[in-house]
Amino acid sequence: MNALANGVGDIVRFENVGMRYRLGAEVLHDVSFSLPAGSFHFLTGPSGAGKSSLMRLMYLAHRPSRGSISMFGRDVSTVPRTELAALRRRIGVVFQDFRLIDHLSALDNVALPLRVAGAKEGQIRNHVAELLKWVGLESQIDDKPTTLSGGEQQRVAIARAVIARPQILLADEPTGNVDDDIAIRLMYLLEELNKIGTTVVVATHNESLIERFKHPCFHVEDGLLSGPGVGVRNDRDPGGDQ
Amino acid sequence: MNALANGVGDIVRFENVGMRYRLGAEVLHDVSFSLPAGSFHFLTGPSGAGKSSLMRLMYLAHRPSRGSISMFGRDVSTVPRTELAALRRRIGVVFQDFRLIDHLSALDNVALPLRVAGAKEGQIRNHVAELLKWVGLESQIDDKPTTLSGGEQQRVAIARAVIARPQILLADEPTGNVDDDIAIRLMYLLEELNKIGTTVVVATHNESLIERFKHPCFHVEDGLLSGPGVGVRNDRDPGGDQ
Amino acid sequence: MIGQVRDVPLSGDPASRYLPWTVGLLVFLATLAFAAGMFLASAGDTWRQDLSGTLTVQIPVSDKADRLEQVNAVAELLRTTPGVVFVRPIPDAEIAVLLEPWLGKQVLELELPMPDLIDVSVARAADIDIAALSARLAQVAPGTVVDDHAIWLRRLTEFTLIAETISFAVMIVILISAVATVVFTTRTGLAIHSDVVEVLHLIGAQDSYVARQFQNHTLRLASAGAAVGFLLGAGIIWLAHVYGGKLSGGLLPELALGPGQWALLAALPVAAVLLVVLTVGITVKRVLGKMM
Amino acid sequence: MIGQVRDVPLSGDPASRYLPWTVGLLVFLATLAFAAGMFLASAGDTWRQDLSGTLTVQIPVSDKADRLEQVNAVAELLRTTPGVVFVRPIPDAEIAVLLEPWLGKQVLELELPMPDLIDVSVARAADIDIAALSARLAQVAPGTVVDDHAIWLRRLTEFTLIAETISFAVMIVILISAVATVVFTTRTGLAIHSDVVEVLHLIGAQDSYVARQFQNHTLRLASAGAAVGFLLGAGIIWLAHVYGGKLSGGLLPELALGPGQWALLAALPVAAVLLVVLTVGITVKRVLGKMM
Ligand SMILES: Nc1ncnc2c1ncn2[C@@H]1O[C@H](COP(=O)(O)OP(=O)(O)OP(=O)(O)O)[C@@H](O)[C@H]1O
Ligand SMILES: Nc1ncnc2c1ncn2[C@@H]1O[C@H](COP(=O)(O)OP(=O)(O)OP(=O)(O)O)[C@@H](O)[C@H]1O
Ligand SMILES: [Mg+2]
Ligand SMILES: [Mg+2]
Repeated sequence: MNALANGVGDIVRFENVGMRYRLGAEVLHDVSFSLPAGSFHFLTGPSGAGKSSLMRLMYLAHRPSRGSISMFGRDVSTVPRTELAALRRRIGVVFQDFRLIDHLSALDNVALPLRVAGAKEGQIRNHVAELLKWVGLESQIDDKPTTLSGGEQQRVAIARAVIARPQILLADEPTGNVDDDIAIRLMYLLEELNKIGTTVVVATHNESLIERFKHPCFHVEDGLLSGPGVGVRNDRDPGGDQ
Repeated sequence: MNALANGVGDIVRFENVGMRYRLGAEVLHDVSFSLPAGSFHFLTGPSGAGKSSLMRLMYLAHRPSRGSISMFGRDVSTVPRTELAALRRRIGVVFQDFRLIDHLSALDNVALPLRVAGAKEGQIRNHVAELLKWVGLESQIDDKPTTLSGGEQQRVAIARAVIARPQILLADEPTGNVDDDIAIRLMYLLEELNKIGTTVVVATHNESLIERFKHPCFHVEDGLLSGPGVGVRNDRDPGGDQ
Repeated sequence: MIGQVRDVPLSGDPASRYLPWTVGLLVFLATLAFAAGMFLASAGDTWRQDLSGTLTVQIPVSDKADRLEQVNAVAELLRTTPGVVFVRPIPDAEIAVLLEPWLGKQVLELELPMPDLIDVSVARAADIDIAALSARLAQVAPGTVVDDHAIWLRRLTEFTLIAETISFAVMIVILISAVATVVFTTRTGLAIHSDVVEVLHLIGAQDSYVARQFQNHTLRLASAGAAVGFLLGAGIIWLAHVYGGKLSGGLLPELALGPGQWALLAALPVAAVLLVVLTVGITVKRVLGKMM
Repeated sequence: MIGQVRDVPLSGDPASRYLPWTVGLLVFLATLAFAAGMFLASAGDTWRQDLSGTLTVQIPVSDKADRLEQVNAVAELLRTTPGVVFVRPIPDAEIAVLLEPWLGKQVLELELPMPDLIDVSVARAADIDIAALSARLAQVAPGTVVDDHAIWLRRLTEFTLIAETISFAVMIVILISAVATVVFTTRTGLAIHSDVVEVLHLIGAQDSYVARQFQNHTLRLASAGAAVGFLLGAGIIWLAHVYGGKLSGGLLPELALGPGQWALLAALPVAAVLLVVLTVGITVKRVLGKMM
């Protein structure tokens, strides 16, 4: 993993990034940090601090109002629109509000990233079913999200984020609706992904998780980021624990 | 408070209630319990056990497939449709998925129960603004839910549930998206409501909250309810700690 | 208080933006179709009156011998009838031409026995009793029929009738599709906002509270659309009235509607809007009725 | 693989259920309007041919003295013209009746100097050169004009022209509202499913992937609607052809369209569907273009 874990191999690199929604005030100021390939970070901070906003920048849903963002070594502002789609396929996201597609079964929701990427239909079903079993939903494979409980939906969202083996996984409050047992089980899933090379960022309020899984922790407060390697450029991130 | 805390004064009374969605399998079996006026209960259980379903029965969104439910001493199955609306106005609900109205500001969302009940417009604004300040959203009063963070939305949802001083408050995972400080603050709000007479039920996975606020706890697992006074009819609920 | 803040955010919907246009277009088309129908009905009458200035008297086929006598006798009788301005027996060759549409081109080559026809012009003022005239003529030549210029009259009558029927049919189809559009718009609105409707319902709003939100909204949009559509339609009718007559050089009857017809026409957009609001109320309540 | 599972749940939308009906109705109306336009164009021609079997020769107002001579000379010349079947000078009273539509009822009371008119019937087969005839007649009586039954001809021509114009205009309006409906339906679909579209977008779907979902879906619905609408329209045209002729007793020209006209008509639903699919593609891509 560490072959890439130097300045050039950073999967995410923010430099003096500011962000605002429409014409509102800036919700993130002067954010500079980088994530080496294969690292695992938590992202904490009070409600409304800007964790989800930071995630949004990373999963290419929003442009920064200033500063520069590179993903996979490419400056996002110069990537043409058609290639953005390809970049997005290398990013897995667990949205804070799940964003499942209501009319598709759990299976089809999870299969979506594979289909969008043009995977062979024959390979999809078994692969997806296995992952759904892993998150404890083997009996709900064909259920629609509207007929699932809150925690079940959250697990489908996690499965969808990881199914295509993304190079970076961004999970926004992925365990807010499940009990601690399941939360720990889900964290193990993320750690396993991380072991095979995926860079992981988990935004969470759950302090017991942070304590239990001792990964380096970024903290956002009042739109300012603090944490390992923040503001330091082209240095090795001391936090990647792989 | 205890004036009503006897069998007849039960605000909620389930007798052998079963529940299924459409033609699916039963998700709740033989649920019998009662909530005395002024009580405060937690509701726990693994993800998918049936907590939200039980709530749904209590806030009159779903009919039981068998058994009988009384709310405020009235058998729900015999209440005519037009009066159901009046009953619902006596129930405050924090939905697990918030269900805020996207095009209305935080203020208008919270004001909704007052408006629906026909309150005077003049009284609404101050009252609502004060409550929003209490939950830490004084600067977001005029923001739309889509521009609020997850935790901010959750607090708006809680404010909406309590604004009309409901006789019973049903909160489904009301602290899943906020940090522990805010969670505790929100729990104090619910306790204060409880002190002035509101019956409260909080479904949650957050074990530190349950430990901290020592209220009696119902547990759902595999569609079966266990806990204080469950299955006991016309007895005083030993759990009401007010 | 209700209605100050609108709980259902209908105004941003595509369906909402579409509704006034649709209602406008449909009312516009319906207005034109209705006016065309009414105009064709009057025009048909006018033309019929024009034509009724001429008559054709038809004497059935008979032996060569007394044929000329009979024709002359009938013509004489006609000439003495008050109100008749001119009488002319039509020669066989001309009759053959007239018969062509029914019998085909070969009529000229065939040596068919032909009926005798007499062309009669009648003073406009004269009010000739066709039945009495027929009876008198039949005494002179049995089987004689008085035809009030049937060919053109029937051709025009049929034509205007068909055009009239089509116009009214188009109007009906348009009104039906207006209702369909409204039902659809409302259902779309409910589908887009089913979450809001459900929240309002669970918060304790009465069905009528929710329905009113949709109805107020639709009333506004549909009224605007219907008014514009009607005014445009009326404008075109007025233009046709003012310029149509001049352009056709007086050949077409005046394109004018009477006050009663205008009143009927003006009732159209009002009826459309009422229909719309009623439809919305029913649709919303039916959807809500499915919730507990 | 794409398309087996449809990511955008369009089929449940009210908009989707509405689309085939709208497209069907609009294609149905457009088919009828288009056919009516084409039919009126042919009918106008047929009637014009019918009427061209008669001519009216008009000799300008002149002094009482040589008037009769002139009329007789012209009539004589006409009688000797090949193809002319019948010649009849029209008496003043009758002319007054004919002039009434232009000059009003008082024409009968006024002692106006009247032009002389001669009614001429022409054999259908004969192909008379009106210009040459005019020239020859003008030598006998200067100012003489040969009129190929102008009144009816112009009346009919104007009438069919107006009806034709209205028919085609209605067709155009209908096609425009078809496009508007489709744009609207697509935008509604996108509004209802904006969340799905956004998720697909964020998951890394290309714009064309999303657009295709909407296009496939709309293609299916619009085709079904257009086919049914066209078949219904064609059915009515066919019924009008078979029964219309019988009912009008041969007075109306045959309600038939030529193969070329049928081909044009059949192109209508195809064009409508293509328009629809194109519109959907453009609309979807424009909405997606607003996302990063
Ligand atoms: N779409 C938006 N438009 C405008 N403002 C927004 C939008 N989304 C979030 N905000 C604002 O930006 C700030 C940061 O929001 P963000 O969602 O990033 O917080 P967060 O750290 O994820 O909080 P939480 O823990 O509650 O989810 C908040 O004050 C919020 O009101
Ligand atoms: N609308 C629905 N239609 C059909 N089945 C449903 C529906 N909602 C929930 N279920 C099923 O009912 C069971 C109980 O769901 P419920 O939402 O009550 O669980 P829960 O205890 O609230 O779980 P969580 O803690 O994850 O929110 C689950 O297995 C779920 O799949
Ligand atoms: Mg967030
Ligand atoms: Mg739940």
